[in-house]
Amino acid sequence: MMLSIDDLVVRYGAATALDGVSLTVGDAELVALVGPNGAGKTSLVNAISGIVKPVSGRIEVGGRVAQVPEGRQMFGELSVEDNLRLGAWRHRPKTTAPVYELLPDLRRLRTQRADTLSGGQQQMVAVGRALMAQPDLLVVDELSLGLAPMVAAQLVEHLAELNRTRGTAVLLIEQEIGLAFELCSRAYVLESGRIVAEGPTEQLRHAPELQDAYFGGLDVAGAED
Amino acid sequence: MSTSAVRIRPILRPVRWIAAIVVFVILAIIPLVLNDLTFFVQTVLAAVVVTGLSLFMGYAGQVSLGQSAFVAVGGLSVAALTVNLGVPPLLTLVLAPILGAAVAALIGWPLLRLRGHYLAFGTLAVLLIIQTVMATVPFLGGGIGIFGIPPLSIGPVVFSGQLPYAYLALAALAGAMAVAHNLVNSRFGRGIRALAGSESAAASSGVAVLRSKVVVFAIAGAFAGLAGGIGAFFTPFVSQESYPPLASFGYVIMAMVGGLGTLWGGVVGAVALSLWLQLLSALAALPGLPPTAGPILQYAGYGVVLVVFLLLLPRGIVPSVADAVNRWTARRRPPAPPVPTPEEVAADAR
Amino acid sequence: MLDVERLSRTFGGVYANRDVSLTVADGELRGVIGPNGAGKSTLFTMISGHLHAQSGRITLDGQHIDRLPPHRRAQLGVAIVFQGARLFPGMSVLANVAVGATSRTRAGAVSAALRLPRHRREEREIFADAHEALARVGLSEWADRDAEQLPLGQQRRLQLARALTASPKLLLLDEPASGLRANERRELSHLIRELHRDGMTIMLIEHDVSMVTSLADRITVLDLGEVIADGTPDEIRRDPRVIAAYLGKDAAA
Amino acid sequence: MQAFLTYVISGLALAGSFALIGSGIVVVYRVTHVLNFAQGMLAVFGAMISYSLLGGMLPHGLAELVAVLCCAVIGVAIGIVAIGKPGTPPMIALLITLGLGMIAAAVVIAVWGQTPVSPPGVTGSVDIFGVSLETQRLLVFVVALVTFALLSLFFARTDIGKALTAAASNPRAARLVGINTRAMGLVAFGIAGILGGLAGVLIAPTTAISVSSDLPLVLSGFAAAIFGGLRSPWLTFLGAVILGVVGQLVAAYGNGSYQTPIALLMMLVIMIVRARSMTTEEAK
Amino acid sequence: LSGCSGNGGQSPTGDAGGTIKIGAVMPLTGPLAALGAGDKEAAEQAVADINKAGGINGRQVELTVADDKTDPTESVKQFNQMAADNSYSAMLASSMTSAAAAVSSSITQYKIPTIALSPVDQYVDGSNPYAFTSPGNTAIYAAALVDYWKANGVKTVAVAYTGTDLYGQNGEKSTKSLAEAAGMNIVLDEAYDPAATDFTPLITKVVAAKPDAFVQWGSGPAPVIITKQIAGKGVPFYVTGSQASNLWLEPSGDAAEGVIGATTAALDPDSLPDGAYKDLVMAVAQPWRDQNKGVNPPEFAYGGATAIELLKNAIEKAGSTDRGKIRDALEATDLLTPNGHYHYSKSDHMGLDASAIGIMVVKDGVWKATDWQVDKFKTDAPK
Ligand SMILES: Nc1ncnc2c1ncn2[C@@H]1O[C@H](COP(=O)(O)OP(=O)(O)OP(=O)(O)O)[C@@H](O)[C@H]1O
Ligand SMILES: Nc1ncnc2c1ncn2[C@@H]1O[C@H](COP(=O)(O)OP(=O)(O)OP(=O)(O)O)[C@@H](O)[C@H]1O
Ligand SMILES: [Mg+2]
Ligand SMILES: [Mg+2]
Repeated sequence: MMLSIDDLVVRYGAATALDGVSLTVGDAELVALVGPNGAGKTSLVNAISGIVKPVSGRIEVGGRVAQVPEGRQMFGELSVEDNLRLGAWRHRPKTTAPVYELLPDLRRLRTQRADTLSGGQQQMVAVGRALMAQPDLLVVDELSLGLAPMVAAQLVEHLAELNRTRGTAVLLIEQEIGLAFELCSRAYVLESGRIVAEGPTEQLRHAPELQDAYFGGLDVAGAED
Repeated sequence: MSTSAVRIRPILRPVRWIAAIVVFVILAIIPLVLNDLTFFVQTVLAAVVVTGLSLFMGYAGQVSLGQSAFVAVGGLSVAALTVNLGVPPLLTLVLAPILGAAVAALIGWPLLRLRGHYLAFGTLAVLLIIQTVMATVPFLGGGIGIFGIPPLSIGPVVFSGQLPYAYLALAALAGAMAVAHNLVNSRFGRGIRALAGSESAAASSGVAVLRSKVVVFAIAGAFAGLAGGIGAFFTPFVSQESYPPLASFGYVIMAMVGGLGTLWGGVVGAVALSLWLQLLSALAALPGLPPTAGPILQYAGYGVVLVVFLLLLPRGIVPSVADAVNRWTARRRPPAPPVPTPEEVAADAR
Repeated sequence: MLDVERLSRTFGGVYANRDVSLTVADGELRGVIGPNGAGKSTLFTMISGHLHAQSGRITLDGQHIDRLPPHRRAQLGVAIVFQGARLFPGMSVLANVAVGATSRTRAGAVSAALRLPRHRREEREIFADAHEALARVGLSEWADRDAEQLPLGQQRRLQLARALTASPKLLLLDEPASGLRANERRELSHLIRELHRDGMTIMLIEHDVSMVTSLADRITVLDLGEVIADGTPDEIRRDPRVIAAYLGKDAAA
Repeated sequence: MQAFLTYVISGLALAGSFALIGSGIVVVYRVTHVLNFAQGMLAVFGAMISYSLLGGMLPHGLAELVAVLCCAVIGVAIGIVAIGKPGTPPMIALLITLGLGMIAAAVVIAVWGQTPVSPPGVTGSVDIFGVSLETQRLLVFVVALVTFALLSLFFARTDIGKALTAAASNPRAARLVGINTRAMGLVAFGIAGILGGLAGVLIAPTTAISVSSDLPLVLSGFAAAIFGGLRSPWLTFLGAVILGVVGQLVAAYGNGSYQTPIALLMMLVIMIVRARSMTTEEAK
Repeated sequence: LSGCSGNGGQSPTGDAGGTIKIGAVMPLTGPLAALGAGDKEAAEQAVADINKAGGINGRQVELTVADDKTDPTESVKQFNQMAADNSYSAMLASSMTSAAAAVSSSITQYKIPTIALSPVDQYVDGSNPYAFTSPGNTAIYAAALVDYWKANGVKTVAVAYTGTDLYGQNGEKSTKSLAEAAGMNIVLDEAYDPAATDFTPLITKVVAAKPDAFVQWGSGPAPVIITKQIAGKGVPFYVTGSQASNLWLEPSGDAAEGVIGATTAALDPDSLPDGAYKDLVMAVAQPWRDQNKGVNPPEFAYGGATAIELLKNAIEKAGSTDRGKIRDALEATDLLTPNGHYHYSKSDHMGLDASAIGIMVVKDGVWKATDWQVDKFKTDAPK
């Protein structure tokens, strides 16, 4: 078991962000986590990386974890190259070549300060930095955010590739549900702090409660939690 | 860090007004019972300076380590003009805040373009420069200092003795706080707070970034100048040593201890710190202490309390109290605003 | 309305924008697309005044605005929703939105300090508008929350609301839909179409091609800082250069 | 001409001492965004400790070394209090260092009293371009130069240097990639301790150090460091040179009383000029 | 409101037995702390001795010392708090000149007899009836120096001084006028920044000017650095009262050897001819030596003690603790003290002359009277 979360509760002052969430990611498993704004996805991710302290619940991680955080979180004063190298701060080797292979756009930007990059470029660096750690579990908070569709699609392919070759497990938060379900075999649906649906993506794809919210459909109901 | 003022308003508005009035009534009674008002007056004047500083630091998110510079400007405009040029005292008292603001605007205008501690250095440098100039230019005291500042007088009425200045200082404080309060809860105040968060976003919302910063800084300078002016009449002596850098640091400490970006932070901070220091020097003056004991007691007493306090209540007295009150009222009045995790506090400060 | 002529900006010798020219008609909705790093945001920030162009000129309603600082341009009716979330921490959502009104209100420090009646009146108007804007983007019940605590999606809408309170002539939207779900995008599209219908001139950067093509009257495509195509959505969808540089074969459908 | 050369060279030597203090401030700020006001006290400790050790048992070299190491420990101790508590904002940390400075003052008075000391240093003087310069001051300058060379290499080239910068640049991200920001901060304070101690040990023989030297020392260092935005080693050194040389020239050709103020004014003006050019970029 | 009316002296408590309370404000922290500490120690010692000897008019003396943190504003605060309290009969004002000057108006307001522990020129002429100053002002130091120079054939003089404080400014003025009056010419006259840490420009100019005598007026670390930098340059170097203590001797180390200083005549007690004056000096010096392994007390140690002596003398004469009576008695002072012979009068609230000053030289790290001075003492030592 690569990641197992059990009955997790996260509060900010009086507001409850996560209310008894349980979730697992098996070894070399590809899992998607979807849900509306404010559902608690980022809170979950932050709990996994220990940035927010859960009120109660258990989190167990079965290997090296790397994360693509919400909002890119660049080392603004450092160059792209340095940002990538620091991704492997804890580990060797620190060679950045593979990342440039994957994201050729970054090669010409390697000496540029990260805070001057375009939004999408920063997202690329964030992904590249996470990959540098050669993680067993990759946690991605909004993969396609600000990326050109082609790039996003290509990254999804690469993740699948990594999963095949190195058995990398992935917990993917993604609003582009098409992408998410294309990659992942299993998915959780989180709404206002609770898991409301869970199962193989094939089934969920046809689950009515997801239809209007995540796929086409006509209904224009409010998306508030 | 400027949140608390905003947060307590909806819950505490009526209470606040009553509280304010009560506090000032008490402050107005104190001078009648004390037999020497020096401590009182100097504390109130410090509160005036800190009210401005806290407005500036809390919202523009920058530090001024040389606020005494503007106090000095105020003091000088009163001392030098009355004594050396025979300008009517009242007029010089009016000029004090104006010149304070002018000097502040003069350094703020270029240096506020820079982020970080540039302004902190700029103000400190200006203070050191002013000190030297005061020490060398005869017109400004030339090392001797300026003596025989005439008492303040309005027409035939002459403010002799300490009492009038105690009330003058209180009036200044009330005025300063009123202005601060009105500014904070206004279009202008929102602009200032906004640009502390994101200058680019504020600018594209129509906030004149540089001008707004300079204006707030000038206001802080005006408050300092006014306090300096009243102080000059009260003491009545002014020399370069009257405005040491340590006093400037003291103002910053008062602002932080009281709580930045809160209306009452300045007053609370000034009073709390002044009282504590006064207590320390009283202890140090106790007869029978070994010669080095006094200084050690004072330094250690100041340092330890400051450090411990900052570690326990990093947001200062007023915001912490306000939060406590909020949480207490929250029991009966959901929804309560969530308290930020340490990350946010840290994030706010950056 | 907006006329951009041969606008150029380099960073360390690399062109972020090179001789970019485009004209946006009054009340037009102009889409801007292109690969990452193509120069879209740079173009927007030069129009909004946060970044100075090295050459070229920008004309708004026949007035040259190249030299004006951002806040002056805001007062002329240019509002921008930035790509990343840029909001004002420590202020309530409502206060955040109220700041947007700064550009079209006058009362300054003095009248505020003295609480002049004129200032009071203005305050009332501002907050009325702020509430309306919040309602429009569906954030009403968040009004008293601390802005920095909003989840990403809500932060997006908050920025939009802030821009709306300025009731701008020209609204620049830099990837407003990123991080939104399908149905949230649908609402956003509705809102934008509404604004468009009310006659607001809008420029929209999006990587969600279907959204842009469905909304925009015309689309400008940037690549490596240069305009590689400019036309109606259909023309763009078929343009081989655009397909090669950005859309990719399958996305063209 | 000869005289002019004398003034300039002595100014450069002087710059060395400012720069040394400044370097400590830069290291801490760059890694923690904290302006360490206890830096002056670290120098005072360096001076006092080496003075006692030299007066007592230890020979030259060893005594200074021990003193510097003690300062490293003190530096770390300061760091633990200043940034040890998670989420302490830099502004608060600054005031904490101020407070710690006062506590340090109490300690210094308790142990060494308030009498200024000046431990023996290298005696004699050397000739540079026919200008005679006290060997001790030359030493200060050389050490400062080496320190800055090492510092900028350290930050620009080494992974640990990068990690140190990253820790301040984005603490959250730093934690995500496994950088222990607090440890990094403490390392910075430790280095600052060493640099402060070094400054104290080296400067003391040329002057008289007492507990009240704290403020003048930290101000000169701050003035130099601010020139590099509190982060760039070389600009800090440049700032120090401006302070030192301008100061000496004023003392030589102008009114000595204005030495420090005019040097400061100079810095202000340059910073202001730079400010105008910076504005646009910062805006983005 | 006793605060404003300043009816201090007439209070009933004034004469009614009990202890005699004297207040003092000194810089115990901040840049001048070492100075204040010395004054405090000496003053407290003097009070202790008085009380051991049965007090004044049989009443014990209680001395309260407050810290002004080397800050005039603070000094005024602390001063007023005691002055407003009628139980205090007299005050000692700060060892910091501008702080002692700052309380000028408080002295007038509260009509409390006050002796400044620093040379405040504004008090010398007695225009402020209640304010006196105990240390000699720079003029008498300069006078003593010029005497010495005349006797040793000095023709050319170089002066350096801190342009930013009274001690430096007045020192320079008096030296210049007196030396020129004595037919010497000033070849160099330089102000320096007390905050500076390298004086190469000054030293270079002095060496170039080749003066017969180079004197510097200042205090704090600057004189130490100047001493270190002028050493071995072959220029006869002179310092003044501010250097007559370990604060300068200690850090200057070997560089101080042979430096000549104009200081209180009491600085080298053993060199004094036997007599009343020597006994007085010894009374202060002996206990100090016993406590500090044979080292002589510094100049300021006498200052603090002397101020107490002056008050004691006045209170005895007045036979009362009434503030007004003490003031009148002070103005009639004719008293030999370790600091010299005081003749306070209506127009002279400083009361000393050049005989109170001695020309000393540093030998083996301690101040010793110059041979010239030893002879001079034979004819005119304070008596
Ligand atoms: N620092 C904070 N303080 C208070 N409340 C917070 C904080 N951070 C998040 N919240 C609240 O916790 C809830 C979950 O937020 P979270 O960011 O996890 O949602 P999300 O699923 O990531 O949304 P999005 O998809 O927009 O990123 C939201 O209601 C949010 O308002
Ligand atoms: N300050 C800067 N210094 C150096 N290069 C910069 C700077 N600002 C932007 N750039 C570069 O200019 C190019 C255009 O950036 P821009 O943000 O306009 O791209 P974009 O089209 O918005 O991309 P995205 O779709 O990812 O947001 C990018 O390559 C970026 O790296
Ligand atoms: Mg999220
Ligand atoms: Mg962009």
